[in-house]
This record gives sequence, structure tokens and C-alpha cells, in this order.
Amino acid sequence: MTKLWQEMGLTDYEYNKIIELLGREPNYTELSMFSVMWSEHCSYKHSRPVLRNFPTDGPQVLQGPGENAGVVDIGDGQAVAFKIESHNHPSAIEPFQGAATGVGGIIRDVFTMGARPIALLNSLRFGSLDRDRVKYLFNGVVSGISWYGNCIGIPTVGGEVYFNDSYTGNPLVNAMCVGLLEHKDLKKGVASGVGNPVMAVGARTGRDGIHGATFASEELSDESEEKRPSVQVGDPFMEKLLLEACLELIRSGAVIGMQDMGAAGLVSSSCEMATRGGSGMIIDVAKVPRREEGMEPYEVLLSESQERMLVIPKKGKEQLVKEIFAKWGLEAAVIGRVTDDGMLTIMDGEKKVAAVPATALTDACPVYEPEARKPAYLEQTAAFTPESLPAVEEYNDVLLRLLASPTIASKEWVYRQYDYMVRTNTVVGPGSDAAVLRVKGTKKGVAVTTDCNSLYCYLDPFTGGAIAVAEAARNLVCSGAKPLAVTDCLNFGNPEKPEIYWQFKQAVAGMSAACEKLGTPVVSGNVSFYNETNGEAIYPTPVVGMVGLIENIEQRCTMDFKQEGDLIYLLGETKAELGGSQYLSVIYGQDAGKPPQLDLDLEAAVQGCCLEAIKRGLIASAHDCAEGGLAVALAECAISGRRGCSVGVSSDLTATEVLFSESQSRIVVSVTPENEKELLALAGEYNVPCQKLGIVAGNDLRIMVNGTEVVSVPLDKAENTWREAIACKLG
Amino acid sequence: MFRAEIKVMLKKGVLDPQGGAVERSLHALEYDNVSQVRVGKYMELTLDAADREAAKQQVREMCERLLANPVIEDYTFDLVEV
Amino acid sequence: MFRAEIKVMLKKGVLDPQGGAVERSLHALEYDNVSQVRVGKYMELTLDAADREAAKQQVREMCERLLANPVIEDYTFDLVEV
Amino acid sequence: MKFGVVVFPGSNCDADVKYVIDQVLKQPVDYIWHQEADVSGYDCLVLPGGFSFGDYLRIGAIARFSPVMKGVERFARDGGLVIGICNGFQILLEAGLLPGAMKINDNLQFRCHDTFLRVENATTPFTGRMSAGQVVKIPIAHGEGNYYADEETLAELEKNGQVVFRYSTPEGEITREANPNGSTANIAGIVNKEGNVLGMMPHPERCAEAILGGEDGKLIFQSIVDWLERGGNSD
Ligand SMILES: Nc1ncnc2c1ncn2[C@@H]1O[C@H](COP(=O)(O)OP(=O)(O)O)[C@@H](O)[C@H]1O
Ligand SMILES: [Mg+2]
Repeated sequence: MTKLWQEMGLTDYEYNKIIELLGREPNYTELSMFSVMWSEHCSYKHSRPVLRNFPTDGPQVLQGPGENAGVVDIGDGQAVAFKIESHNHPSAIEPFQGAATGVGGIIRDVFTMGARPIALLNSLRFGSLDRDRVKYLFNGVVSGISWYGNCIGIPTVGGEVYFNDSYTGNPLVNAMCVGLLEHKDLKKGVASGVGNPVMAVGARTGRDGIHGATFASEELSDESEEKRPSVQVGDPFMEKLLLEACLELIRSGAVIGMQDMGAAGLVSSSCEMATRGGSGMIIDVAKVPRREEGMEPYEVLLSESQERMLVIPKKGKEQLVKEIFAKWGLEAAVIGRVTDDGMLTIMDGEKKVAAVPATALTDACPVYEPEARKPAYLEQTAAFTPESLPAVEEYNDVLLRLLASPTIASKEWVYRQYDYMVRTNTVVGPGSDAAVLRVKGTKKGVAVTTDCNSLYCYLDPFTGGAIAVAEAARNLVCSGAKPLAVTDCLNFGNPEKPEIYWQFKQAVAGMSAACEKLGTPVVSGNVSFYNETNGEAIYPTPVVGMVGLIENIEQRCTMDFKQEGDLIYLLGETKAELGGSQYLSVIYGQDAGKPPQLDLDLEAAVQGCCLEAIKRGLIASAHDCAEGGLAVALAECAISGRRGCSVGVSSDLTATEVLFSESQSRIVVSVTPENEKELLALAGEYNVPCQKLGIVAGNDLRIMVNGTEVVSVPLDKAENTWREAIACKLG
Repeated sequence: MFRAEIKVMLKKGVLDPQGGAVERSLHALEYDNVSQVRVGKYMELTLDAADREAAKQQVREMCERLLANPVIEDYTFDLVEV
Repeated sequence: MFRAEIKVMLKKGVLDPQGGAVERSLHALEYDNVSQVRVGKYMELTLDAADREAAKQQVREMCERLLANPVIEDYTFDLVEV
Repeated sequence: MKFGVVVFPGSNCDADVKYVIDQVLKQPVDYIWHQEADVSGYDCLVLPGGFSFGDYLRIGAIARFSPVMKGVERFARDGGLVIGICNGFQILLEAGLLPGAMKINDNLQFRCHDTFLRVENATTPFTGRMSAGQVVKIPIAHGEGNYYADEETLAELEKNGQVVFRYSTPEGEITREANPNGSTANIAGIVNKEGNVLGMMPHPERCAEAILGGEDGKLIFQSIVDWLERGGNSD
């Protein structure tokens, strides 16, 4: 017979540990509290020791990991708060609401810090669009994100979408939010000051998503379809009111701390706030405003009803809190007070229903470092040599097929459903390397991006993890921004499998190395394990969200070719690196080979050179060379600029390698002839290879390699292929 | 030929923000005697089927597959021979 | 107490984009025998009223004022005593 | 001269409109909270975009009952200038200040991108800085901007020159492809018979500064300022 704690997802070892911590057996309510707090989703029990390897410090960091969002300084007493979070499992079951509530949750994490959200991004992974179920998921997720973000009035300015069979049953939906604040308004999720009231504000509590956190910590199986109540319905209108009310409240100075009631609801917000404040809390569940009748204390505690916050105001400010919320048509109820006994005491009216040390739920959770073993598949994938493939004859056709593959094709079908302009700060919207937002009232701009090539991570998680960081930074640099810091969302399979844990450790190590070198500490993040369907894991997908600063927004850059006659240069160097390329994946159906290598010194030099060139106004366009290699990068610059190009490369490499190799640390730039000399001099200073590729001209995409024309495609044709591909697939 | 009239509603217990908004608005219009407002979808379609049983079977299938999302919604329908 | 079940549909003659899309999706799922799909709204509410006539009167009023837009929509409703 | 920007719960573009009037046009402007019934003292009222009351039930259906709408109606009846943008347009329709109704986009998707509009009537208080036939680039961002008017109403609109903007190609042709949402006769914006109330789906406040990629939207706000400076007369 399975024991109650086992049904709740706790092991015998963990149950005994609970008894040890309490000095007695837990009652049902207490056991429920432990079960959600000690779930993977809330406790990070399999990842904590590994996450400690991330560099987290820097002069720009105002708040590192451990809070609802990370915060970095952007000068003038201003800062940005940002975080990314996964909503993979709910989205696999109910794509529209799953994705929508993911957006809602991450927005709350940012405005609890006292920041006004200024931008949303998302990073999405799906199976092949040839499947009906995938089309349904893709459509649902995109419209869910669109609905929530548009309705609440925060622009969705960027993100990424990849398609790969490993995500067929387990799509990834990672949402990121960026907010702007004044240093003085920075708020933390802490409860302190004995006797200060504890208030529940926002939506009423229903039986939504009880045990949702546990659900997010399990593999998906056919039975998951049965776990229906775990999916919640979002109310962006309520959240908009909550956002305005919370920001008004913070400005009033009446607040000590606040936190959203997200995963594991009232339990997690109360014990985490008490832990951070070194305090305790007594809460009466009978005072929590409810939407449904007859709820048990544990249901009130575990409910994941959306659009709710826990607020600790200063004593005597209860009425002020109520008035501010009433103005926005919202409820605010005093449900308890802060104590100094370190206990989380739960009352149901007069009756005590639970009493647990707050830190027992948080810090005392057992931490595991499972066995890590290099997966066997890597032998095969690494042994693959692209040279074994038949030689390409029709490069035009290969290029067009790459442009038409959904991973590379234009994502306009997605982002035209997002209001990316609301609040009129979006200076560079979706579709470029990074989005750029102006900071009204200053000359500054903030650039944001999310990146991860999970195919590289599958083939070599260390290198793949490092590349994710490098690519994100490169994207910011191409827009003219200095990279500041990282938020990460680590999506992996079941960590109890040694191969998965190995991938996890390797990826984090690779990311850490790149973060260290590029000076971009990790300030917030999220881990999502158990991304498997019927035993098959997704590709390791450590998504990197990065924020950068443009001191003077006039010195920004975009990827489109600007003017006929401009010269095209390549910063960095192309190598024979077809392993892990989209060329192999799309044309030959091979997810194999060794991914491109990353030389962090060269990467830093290329980024430094490009950024300086942009600041000096030397270059007209800059575009990171990524999936699809140089040929695709040139096509993208040409299409977005609606100007053709004529390129000639002499090289020891084969034409296939020149065109489609995905060597890292490369940026395609264009310059006016007057600036050519200075660019070359600058590249010399930075010790960065800078190779002339050709000229912006005509209405075709022409590429010659060693004197032979290998690509010649009318720009219109390339553009239509690239622009229409996803819409066509969805038919 | 049958005419199917299908109602799709959020499951009991699932938050219905739209219903809540309509209820508040009705109260603001001084219909204080109104409560428990729920908002759902209504669909009508014409179906060429051999008999009522076959029609019923098909409509149920369409609801499960497309018209309702069984994760959060319930559906009911009526069939009228036309 | 009455339970009102209200259906709101686009007027005949007003093109129904949602109905059209649902019909196309049903055809794609090979329900070729389906036609004339229309999509509208369904609402339920509880009403404390003295008698059926009063309830009817009130629901009609609510529909005219708020629940339907007379420019493009028609409504019908049923009342069930509860 | 004073502008008032009406704020409903769920308005999102209130700050954007205010920014343009205040920072770009340098004109006085206040917010007006939806529970304010008195709108005296203003020369032009703006109903901004967003999702008033979450757009639940039907867009604009709940907002039109806000206390402020009584004031807006009176203000419009007395000849005051009212401009409803996106959600604001939808509210004006629900309130009966403009004819017709709004349906879901015929592609069933929310759409956010630039559109080209042909100016059909350049004699309104909102279009004085434009000329008839001119094409302006102004973005849309809506899921329900499919304007509907029955035949009779449409004939009336056309006859009175109430159609102000139509979606067009960059060259000014009125084509099906240029219509992003299925609107009757490619209609993007209309005025009431008296010409003092404008409703439009595209967002002029989003393209009133070069840094945002275009300044055509500014023409509308400048036209209003011109009109008010002339004391409410066409020249
Ligand atoms: N991969 C990671 N890298 C850095 N910090 C992380 C990572 N994952 C989680 N964190 C930090 O751990 C804390 C708990 O995160 P999380 O449980 O996702 O928050 P929430 O309570 O909003 O769900 C946060 O401060 C987060 O920034
Ligand atoms: Mg949080």
C-alpha cells in the first residue's frame, strides 16, 4: 500500500526527516505543506548545489539570486529587475491558459520588487509543425501569451521559437519579464517587524491548481491529462489592477515586503518571506477571502489561484492598504501577523491546524546531488563526420530550404500577435538580434534578449551552455548595448537519471565559464526538471535571458543593411564547423557532430570591437551569425534592409562550410566606405579577424566562394520563403 | 439532418473572470438581485447524419476534439431534427 | 429564484468569422457533413424575482442594455425556476 | 486649451497619449478617472486604447456605463472634440456616439503592425494637417477591429463624408489585402455626423516621434491643436 506521503510525492527518507524536524509526526495539513515546499519546483533540491557555481556578483548587481527577481543598476538611481520562469507542464496540457498564467506569474515576480514591468519576452520550444497536436499547442501558447500580455498592457518585445522532435510531447514555455525601478523603491520578499500585519491582496482564493508545484515536478505521462484541476485560468485584467495598486502601495512607503502567491501559494510565500526576514508568522486561513465554499485549511494554503499577493505593511497602515486596493476595485484582508518565534503557525479561526518552523519548509529541505554519468549517445553523435555526406550541388535550394525551416524562418506570425509597442518605449521591436527600449526622461536604452541553441547542448552541454550565454551577449552587443547580467531558465529531463544530471552539471559549468568571462553574473533564474514524455527527455535547454544597457540610445544599431554601396565585413572567423548545424539538421535530418567550439577570449574581443565600433558610429548594421551560418545571416540582413548584396569569399574551406558552418563569435557588419579604414584599425586594436565579404547592392543575394558563384537568389524569393514559412505550415 | 445546439462552459470551480466581470457590471447597473453569473460559448451547427444516435455520437466527438477543451470546460448539447 | 439561460448570437446576415473558422476546422477533421456553424455566447445567471413575468422582464432589459449589442446581436433566453 | 485623457480600469495607452500631448505637443493634459462624471474645463477628450474592464463580455460594453461616459456624452453633444483610439473607438460605438459595431478580426488573431491609411476626409478637426488622398503610416494593435455597419448605415457614412480613414496599400489603393481585420469597406476610422467625435482603430500616439519609427500620428494631434487654436473653426 502506498503511504500518504508517497502519494504526495515525498520519499520515506524525506518523511523521516520531517518527523525529525518537528519532533513528531506531521498532521495532514503540515504534510501537505511539506509536500509542496519540498517538491522540486519549490525546493530546488536537485539543483541547489550546482547553481552555487554561477558567478552572481558584480558592481552592477543590486540584488542577486534568492529574491523574486534579480536587480541591476543602470545609473541615475535607476535599476532594472528581471527574471525568467518556466510554465512547461501546464502549457502541455492547456496551452492557452498554461502559457497565459506563466506570463502572469513572471510579471508578479517583477512588480513585487517595486519595478514597473516594461517588457516581456518568451522562449518557446515545440515539436515538428507537421503534427496536428503540435500546431494546436503552438497556436494555443502563442495566443495565450498574446492575450495576457496585450491585455495587461506590457509589450512583448522579443523571444525565440525553436522546433525539434524532442519537444513533441513536452513543449517548453519560458516567460521573462523586465521592469524598471528607482533604487529607493526596491522591495524584497521579506517579513519582519514583530506584530506587523500580514495581508492577502488581489483575487480571491479558490481550489485552483492545488498541488500544482508537485505536478510541475513530475514527468508527463498519459495520466497527466487526468490531473486537470492543476491548470489555472488567468485574469490579466485583475493583474493589471493588482499591478497598479501594488506600485501605488510601494510608492506610499507603507510596505515592508511583498511576494506573489505563485507556486505553492500561501504556504510558499509565507514561509519564504519569514525565512528571509528571520521571523515567523501566524496566519488564520479563515480570514483569507475565498471564491468557493467549504475549503479545507490545506486547500486554502496550497491553492495556486492567480493574481494574489502577500503583503507585509507597517503596523497601522492596514487601512491605507485597504483604501489603495479599494480604489482599484480590489480586496485586501489582514490574515495574520509577523512573529519572532520562527514558526509558521496556521490557525483556522480558534483552532491551530499547523505549526512548523518556517525554515523547516525552506532551508531544511534535503538536497540531493545525484550521480552524473556521460550519456552513451554522445559517442555516436561525436563520431559523426559531415564529410561522409554527399556533396551539395544546388546551394540556392539548400539556402531556401534553410530559410523555410520553421526554426530559422521569420517569427512574424508569432510576434504580430503580440502588442510590442504599447507604452511607446519600443525603439527596436521583435525581429532583430535584441529588442531595445528607451528609458523615457533619459538618454538611455535597455536591450533584452533570450537565447539557447539546445541542439548544441544536446551534442555537448558544456559548450552549448557557454554558447547560450555568449550568443545572448553578442545579440545585445549587436544592438549597441553593454551586457549587464543574466537570468536563466534551466529546462532538463529527470535529474534522477545520471545522464540528465550530467547534462545539467555540464551546462551550468559552461554557462558559468562564459558568464565569468563576459562579466555577466547570474542574478535570477528558474529550474524546470522532469521535462520528459513517456521516458524520453527533451534536449537540454538552458535558456539565457540577458539585459544590457545603451548609455546613449542614439548609438544603437540594427541588423538591416542600410544603404546601397555599404561594404560588408565579417568580424571573427569561419571554421569547418558543420556539426550541430541547421544545415545538417534540416537538409540531412542529422542532429549530430560536434557543435562549434567557443573561444571565450575571441568572443570577448569580437564583442568589445563591435560595441566600440557602434559607439563610434562606424558601422551601419550588425548581425550575429547564428543558426544557418553566414548564408542565412546575410540573407537576414538583406531581407530586413530590403537591399541585396554581392559577396565574394576566398577560403580554404569548402563552399558548404563557408555558407553553413555555425562557427561562433562572428558578426556580419556593414560600413560606409568612409568608415572602412577606421573599422579595420579598430579590429586590429582588438586583435579581431575582420574579413571583407562584399557590398550592399542590387536586388539579389549573391555569394561567390573562391571565384565561383554558389548562391544567386532574388531577394523577393528569399524573403517570401522566409516570411511565409510558418504561416504556410499552419495552413 | 439535425441542428445541434452546443453549450460550452468552464468547469465548476474553475475561475470565470468574464462571469465575474458581468456580474459586477450588472450590480453596478443596480440589478442587485443577480448572482452566480457564468459566461460560456454557444454554438449551432447543422449535421447530416443517419439517425439521432449517430448524430449524438458525432457531436460528442467534435466537442471532445475541438469545440471544448476538456481540461477546463464542460459541454452539453441538444439535437433537433430539421 | 430563477435561473436564466441566455444565448447571444450574431444577427442573421452578419458574417460570423468564428463560425466560419470552426466550420473549416471541422472539415479539416473530416466532419464533412457539418454546415452552417455559428458561434455565439451563452450565459447563465441566478435572479431573485417575484414571479416569472418579472424575471422575464428584467432579463430582457439586461440583454438590451448590456448582455447583447442590438446593432449586431440577437438574444434568446430560457427561465427555469430554482 | 486643455486635453483630458479618460482612464478606465484596464486602459493601457492612457500614459502613451498623455506623453504625446504633454512631451511632444507641449500642451496641457490631465487624466480623468472613469468615476469622474464632470468633464467640464476640457477642450478635447481622449478615450485611449487598452482593455477596459478586461474587454470581458464585449469590448467597451462595460466601460460605456462608467460615470465618466455621461460627461463624455454631454461634452460631445455640446460640440466638444472627442477622439476614441482602439478600445476608445469601441467604447464610443457601444455608447452609441458613433454608428456601427465591432467584431472579432476575420483572421481571428490579435494583430500588431504598421498599417497604411488613406485619408478620406481632411476637413475634420482631426485631419486638418493632412490632405485628402494622402497615405499615412500608423500601427494597429487589436483583436477586434473588424468594423461592421449595415448597408444603410454605410451609405449614410459615405454620403456624409464620415469615413475618415481607410486601410490601404502604401500607394493608397483600397484592397482586400490591405485590410488587416475584415472591416466593412476597409474602414479604419469614422466621425459622427457633426464631425466632432472621431473613432479610429490605429494608434496615432505610437508614431508621433521619429525614434519610434514614424511621425504620422503626430499630424492628428497637431490638427486638433490647430483647430482649437482657431477657436473651433475650419479655415
Ligand atoms: N537557474 C537559476 N539560476 C539562478 N538563480 C536561480 C535559478 N533558479 C532559481 N534561482 C533563484 O531561486 C529563487 C527561487 O526561484 P523560483 O522558485 O523560481 O521563484 P518562484 O517562487 O517565483 O517560483 C529565485 O530567487 C531565483 O532567482
Ligand atoms: Mg516568485
